[in-house]
Amino acid sequence: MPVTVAVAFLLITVGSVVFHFWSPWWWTEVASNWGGMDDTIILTFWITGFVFVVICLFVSYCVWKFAYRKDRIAEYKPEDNKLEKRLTWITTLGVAALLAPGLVVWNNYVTVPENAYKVEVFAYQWGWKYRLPGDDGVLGKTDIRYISDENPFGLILEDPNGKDDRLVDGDELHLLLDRSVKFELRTIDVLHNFYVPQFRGKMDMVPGIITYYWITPTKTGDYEVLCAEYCGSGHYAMRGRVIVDKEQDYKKWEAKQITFEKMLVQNKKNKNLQLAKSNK
Amino acid sequence: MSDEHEHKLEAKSDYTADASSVGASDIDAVPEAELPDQDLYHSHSWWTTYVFSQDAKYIGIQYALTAIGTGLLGLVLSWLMRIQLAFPGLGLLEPAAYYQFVTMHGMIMVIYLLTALFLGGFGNLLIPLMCGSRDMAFPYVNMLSYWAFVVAVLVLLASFFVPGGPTGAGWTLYPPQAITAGTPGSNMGIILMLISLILFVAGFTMGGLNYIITVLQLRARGMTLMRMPLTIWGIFTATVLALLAFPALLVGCLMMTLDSMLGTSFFMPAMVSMGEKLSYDGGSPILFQHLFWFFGHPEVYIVALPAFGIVSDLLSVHARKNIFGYRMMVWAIVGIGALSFFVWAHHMYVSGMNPWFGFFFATTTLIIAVPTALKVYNWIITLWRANIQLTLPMLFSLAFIVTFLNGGLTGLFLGNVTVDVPLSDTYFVVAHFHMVMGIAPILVVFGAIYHWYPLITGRMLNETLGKIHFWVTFVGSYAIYFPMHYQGFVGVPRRYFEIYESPYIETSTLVLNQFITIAALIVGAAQLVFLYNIITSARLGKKSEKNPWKANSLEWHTPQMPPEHGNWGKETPKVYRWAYDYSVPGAKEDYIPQNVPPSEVIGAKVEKT
Amino acid sequence: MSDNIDTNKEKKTSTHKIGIYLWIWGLLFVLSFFSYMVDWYQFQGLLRWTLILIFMFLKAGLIMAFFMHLFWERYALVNVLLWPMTAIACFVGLMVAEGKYTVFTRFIYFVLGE
Amino acid sequence: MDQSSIEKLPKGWKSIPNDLGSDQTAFKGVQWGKAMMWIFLLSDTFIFSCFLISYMKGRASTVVEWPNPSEVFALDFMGVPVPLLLIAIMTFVLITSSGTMALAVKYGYEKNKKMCGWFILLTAIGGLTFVGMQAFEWSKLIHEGVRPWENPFGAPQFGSFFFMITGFHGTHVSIGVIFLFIFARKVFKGDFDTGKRGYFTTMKSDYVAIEILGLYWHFVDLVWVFIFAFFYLW
Ligand code: HEA
Ligand code: HEA
Ligand code: CUA
Ligand SMILES: [Cu+2]
Repeated sequence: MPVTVAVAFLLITVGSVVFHFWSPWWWTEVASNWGGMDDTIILTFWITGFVFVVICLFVSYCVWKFAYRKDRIAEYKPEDNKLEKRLTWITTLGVAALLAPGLVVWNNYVTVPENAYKVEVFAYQWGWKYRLPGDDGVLGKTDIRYISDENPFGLILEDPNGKDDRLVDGDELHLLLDRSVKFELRTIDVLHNFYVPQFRGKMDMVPGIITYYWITPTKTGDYEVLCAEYCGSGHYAMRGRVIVDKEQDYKKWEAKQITFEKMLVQNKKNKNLQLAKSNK
Repeated sequence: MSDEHEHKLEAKSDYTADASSVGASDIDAVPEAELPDQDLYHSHSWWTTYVFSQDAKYIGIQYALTAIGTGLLGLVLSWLMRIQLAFPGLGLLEPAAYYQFVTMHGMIMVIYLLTALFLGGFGNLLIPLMCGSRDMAFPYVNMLSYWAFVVAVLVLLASFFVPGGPTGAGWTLYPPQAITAGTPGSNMGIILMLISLILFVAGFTMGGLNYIITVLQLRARGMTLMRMPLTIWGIFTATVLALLAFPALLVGCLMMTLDSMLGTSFFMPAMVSMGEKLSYDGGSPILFQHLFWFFGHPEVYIVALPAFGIVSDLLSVHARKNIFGYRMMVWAIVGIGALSFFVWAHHMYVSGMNPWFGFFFATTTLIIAVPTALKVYNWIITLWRANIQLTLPMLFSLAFIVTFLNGGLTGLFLGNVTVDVPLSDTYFVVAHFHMVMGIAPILVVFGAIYHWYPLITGRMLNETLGKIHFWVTFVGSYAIYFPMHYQGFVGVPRRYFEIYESPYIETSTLVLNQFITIAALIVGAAQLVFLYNIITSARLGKKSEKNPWKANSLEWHTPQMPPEHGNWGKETPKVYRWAYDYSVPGAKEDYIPQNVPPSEVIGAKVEKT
Repeated sequence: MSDNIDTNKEKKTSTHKIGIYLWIWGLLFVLSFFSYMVDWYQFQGLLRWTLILIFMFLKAGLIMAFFMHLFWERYALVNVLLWPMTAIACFVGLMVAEGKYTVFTRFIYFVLGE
Repeated sequence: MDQSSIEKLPKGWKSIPNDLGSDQTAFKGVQWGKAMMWIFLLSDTFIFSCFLISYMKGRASTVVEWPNPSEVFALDFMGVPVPLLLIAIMTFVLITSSGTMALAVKYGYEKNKKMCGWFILLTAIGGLTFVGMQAFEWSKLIHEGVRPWENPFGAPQFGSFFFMITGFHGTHVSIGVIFLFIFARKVFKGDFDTGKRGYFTTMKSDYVAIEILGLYWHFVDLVWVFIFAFFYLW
C-alpha cells in the first residue's frame, strides 16, 4: 500500500511535468510588445514548478519511507526555529523574485507613451465599434444622452474635436504595424473587456468611465477580438476582428472610414429621403 | 481579523497568577474554574429535540446535511455545464440556462456548501467538543442561525421557479449587468438571490457570534488558546473573517436591491440597455466590485482556513506525530486572516480601477503567500520521520497537500499583476480556484467526514468503498483541472457558453474539453459511492471503538460515544497539554490525550505543553 | 485604571461615580456644539474637514471610552476591537483615491470644457 | 472570575499576552452576552463603515454638483432659515439619551431597580423623539421632491444615500427603542432581581443585560456621530 501511494503521487508529479512540456496547448505567439508578460510567466513557471516538484517528491518519499510500522516510533520534535526562519527567508526571496519583474512590466503597462495613437473601442451588448481621432489627433468627448440614430456614438455635438473623428460602424479594426496605440475603452451598457489573445493586453470596459491600455502591434495579421468580461447571454458571441496592417493597407482602410461630420450630413439626407417616401 | 495576537502568546504551561495558590509540587494543578457550570437548555418535546434543537452537535449535523444537499444540486449543475461545454452539438442548454447554472453553481458551492459546512457544520460539531465545553454559549441563537440558513436556502431554491428563472449574473453579481435586461433572471431571480444572501449573512452572524464567544470565553479548565487543536483555530479565525467580511456583502446586496427595485443609482451609471436609455445616472459599478471583493477575498479564506486547520489535525493524528511548528501554524492562520483584508483588489487588476492600485495589491498578495507557504512546509515536515498510517483521512490529507500546493502556486501567477493581465478571466482562473477551493478543501471535507463519522454515529465507514471514492475523486479531479490551466494559456475565456471555431483555438482544445467533461462525470459518479457509504454505514457499518484513531483531542474523550447532550457527564474535562503529544519519548503509548494529567505519564519527555 | 472601584463588597461589579458620566455628557454637548459651529460659521476647505474630523473623533472616543466603558475594560478586549479598524482605514484610503480617479476620468472624457 | 482576582492580574500592555494566553477565558470578567454584543457591534461597525465609504466614494465621483446639506437641511425658525437646525436638535436628543442610558446602566449595577427603570424609560423616550424627528425630516425632504432616485438640488445619489443610511440607522434606533421598553418592563417587574428565566431562551435574567443593551444604545449614538460629520457637515 505505501508503495502504491508513493508511486501514485510520483506519477502525478511526473505526469504534470510531462503534460506541461509535451501537451500541444500553449499560448499563441505574441503579436505585440508585451512579450515581457510571457517572460514573467516563464520565470514564474520555473520558480513555482521547482517548488511544486520538490514538495511533491518530498511527500511521496515520506509516504514510502515512513510508512506505519508497529515497532517504530515517530520522531518527537515540536519546533525548530532555525529551520522555520530559514524557510521563511527563502520563500520571501522567491516571492520577491517573482514580484519585482512583474511590477516593472506593470509600470510599463499603465504608463502610456506620449506619442501613442488613440483609438476608442466602443462596446455594446453584444458587439464592437471603433472611433479614430481624425486629423487633429484628438477624440471628441461623448455623452450617453447624445446617443441616437443620427449620432450612434453619442458624440457631444458642441465639441469641435469630435467633428473629424472617424467612425467605424462595424466590428473590424485596423491597426498600423509598430505604431503604439492607446485603446480608450468605452461601453454604453454593461461591463465588457477588449481582449485579443495575441496582444496579451486586457482591460474591462466600465460604463460611466473610460478605461485604457496600450500596445504596439509587432506582427501583421488578422486577430480575433473576444469579450473577456461577462456581459449577459451574448457574452460568448461577442467577437470582433483586429487586423494589423503595413502602412499602405492601413492608409487605404483609414481613408474609407467616414467622419462624424459626414455622417451627420448623410443621416440628415437619409432622413429627408425617408420623409419624402412616407409623404407619398 | 483577530489581531489580538499581535503580541506573542506564552505557550508554556506555567499557570501565572493563580498557580501560586496551589502547591508548586502538585504537577497536576489546573487553574480554578472561572465560571460556574453552563446552564443548559433541556428540550422537552419532539419539536425542540429534533427540529428546533439547541444542541450544538445536532445543529452541526443539521447544517452539514442541508449544506451537502444543496452542494449536490451544485454538483448536478456542474455536470450540465460541462456537458454543454464539451458537446455543444447536443444543444442541451440555452445560453441563458447555462449562465444561470454557472451562477448558481458558483454561489452554491462557495457560500451554501463550503461556508455553511465548515463553519455551521464542523464548527457547531467540533467547537464545544474540542474546547471541552458543554454547548455553545447561546444555544437559542444558534438554533435560530440554522433556521435562518434553511430559509436562505429555500429562497435560493425558490428562484429556480420564478418567472425569468434564477439570476445568471455570475456568482460575482456585477452590476449593471446583474440587474439589466440581457442577463437572465435580471428581475425576480437576482432579487431573490440578494435576499437569500442577506438572510444567509444574518443567520451566519448569529452562529458566528456563538462560535467566537465559545472559543474565547467558554473553554475547559487548562485549555489555553495555545493548546487548542488547529481545527478550532482555523474555524475560529474563519469565523472572525466572516463577521468582518460579510458586512461588505450585505451592504453591496442592499444597495443593489435598491438600485433594482427603487431605481437608485448607487452602482448604475447613465447607460443604454438594449437600445433604450435607462434613467440611472452617475453611479459607479466599480464600487460594487470593491465591496464584493472586500468580502470576496476573505471569503475564499473563510473556506480555506478551516480546511487548513482540519488537515493539520488529520495529518498529525494519522502520522502519529505532532504537527510541526504548532505556534507558527497558529500565527500563520491568524496572519493570513488579517492580511486577507488587504488584498481584495487582486481580483480587479483589469477591472478598470485606479491602475496604480496594482502595485499595492500585487505586493500584499504575494506577501500573503509567505505564511501560506509556511503552512505547506509544516505539513510536509510533519510527515518527515513520522509513522504514517495510510488511512482514508490521511490519504485525503496527502491529496489536499498536492492540490492545494498546485492551486496556491497558480495563485502566485494571478497575484502578480502583470501575469494576471493575459490570464484573468480565462480558464486559468477557473482552474486555479477549483484546484484551491473546489478540490483541496472538498478533499479535506471528505477526510474529515471519514475521520469524525464514528464520533457522530459510533460506526466506521467502509474502507473499500472509501478507497474507491478517494482514488477516483483525487486523480479524477486533478485530471479535470490540471489541463484546464492550459486552456487558459491558449486564451479561452471563462463564462463562455460555447467557444466555437476561432482562428487561434485549435480543435484539440475542444477535444480537451471533452476529456475534462468525461473526467468530471466520473468524479461526480464516485460521489454516489460516498453517499451510499455514508447512508448504509450509519446502520450497518462496523462498530467503532471509543477512540478509533487514538487521537488526543478532547472530542474523543467524552464519557459516551457518540457524546450525549451536555457532552461531558458530571464534570467538564481538565486539560493538561496541547493536542499533539504523539510518539512522545518515554511514554508507554504513542499518544497522550489532552486530559491525561502529567502524573499519569511520569516518564514522558514532553517538550511543549 | 479602575480607580473608582466601589468598596462595597456585596456588589459584584464595579460601578463608577456619577460625576464622571455627567462630565462626559457635558463634554459631548460642548463638542457637538462646536461641530455645529463649524457649519454655522461656514468654515471651508481643509480647515472645515480637519475640524469636523477632530470633533468627530473626540466625541466617538468619549462615547466609547466612558459610556461604553472601554476605558475600564482590559486591554485584550480593547485591542481586539480596535485593530480590525486598520482594514477599514485601508478601505477608506483606497476609496478616496478611487473616487478621485473616477471623477478625473469623467471630467476628461464626458464633460465639456474641463 | 470575580472582580478581586481580576484585580490581581497584570495590567496595561502586559495584560494582553497574559489574558489571551490564559486559561478558559480571553476576556477576563466579561460576561458572554457582553462579549457577544461587543463582537456584534464590531461587525455592525463594518456595515456602517461600508455604507459611509460607499457614500463618500459616490459623492467624490459624481460630476454633478452635490447639494449643500447646510441649506438642504435648514429649517425656518421665526422666518429665518437656520442651517441644520433640526439635525442639531436631533444630535442633542440622541446624546441626551445616551447619557440617560449610561446612568441606567450605573443604577442597574447598583441594583437600584427604580432609578434604573426610569432612566431606561427616559432613554426610550429620547429614542422615540429622535425617530419622530427623523420621520419629520424625511417627510420634509420628500415634500421638497427628494426621492431615492432623484433629487432636485443636484446629484441623485444625495437622496439615495440619505434615505438609505439614515433609514438603516433609524432602524437601529427603532429596534433599540423596542428593546428599551421591553427591558424597562422587566426591570420594574423585578425579573433581574429574581433571575427569572427568559421566555424563549430559558436563560436567567441578570442586570448585565442592561449594560449590554447600553452598549447597543451607545453604539447607535456613536454611529450618528459619524453620520452627522460625514453626511451633514462635510
Ligand atoms: C480557497 C480558496 C482560495 C485560496 C486559498 C486562494 C489563494 C490564492 N489566490 Fe485565489 N481565487 C479563488 C480562491 C482562492 N484563492 C477564487 C474563488 C477566485 C476566483 C473568483 C472569481 O473570479 O470567480 C480566485 C482568484 C484569484 C485571483 C484573481 C484572478 C482573476 O480573476 O484575474 C488572484 C489574483 O491575484 C488570486 C490569487 C491567489 C493567491 C496569491 C493565493 C494565495 O493565498 C496562495 C498561497 C499559496 C501558495 C503560494 C502555495 C504554497 C507556497 C509555497 C509552497 C511556497 C512557494 C515558494 C516560492 C514561491 C518561493 N486568486
Ligand atoms: C467549492 C467550490 C466549487 C466546487 C466544488 C466546484 C466543482 C465543480 N465545478 Fe465549479 N465553480 C465554482 C466553484 C466550485 N466548483 C465557482 C465559484 C465558479 C465560478 C462561477 C462563475 O463564474 O460565476 C465555478 C465555475 C465553474 C466552471 C466555469 C464555467 C464558466 O466559466 O463558464 C466550470 C466549468 O467547467 C466548473 C466545473 C466544475 C466541476 C466539473 C465541478 C465538480 O464536478 C468537480 C468534481 C466534483 C467533486 C470534487 C466533488 C464535489 C463534492 C460536492 C460538490 C459536494 C458533495 C458533498 C458531499 C457528498 C459531502 N465550475
Ligand atoms: Cu461583452 Cu462579454
Ligand atoms: Cu482573492
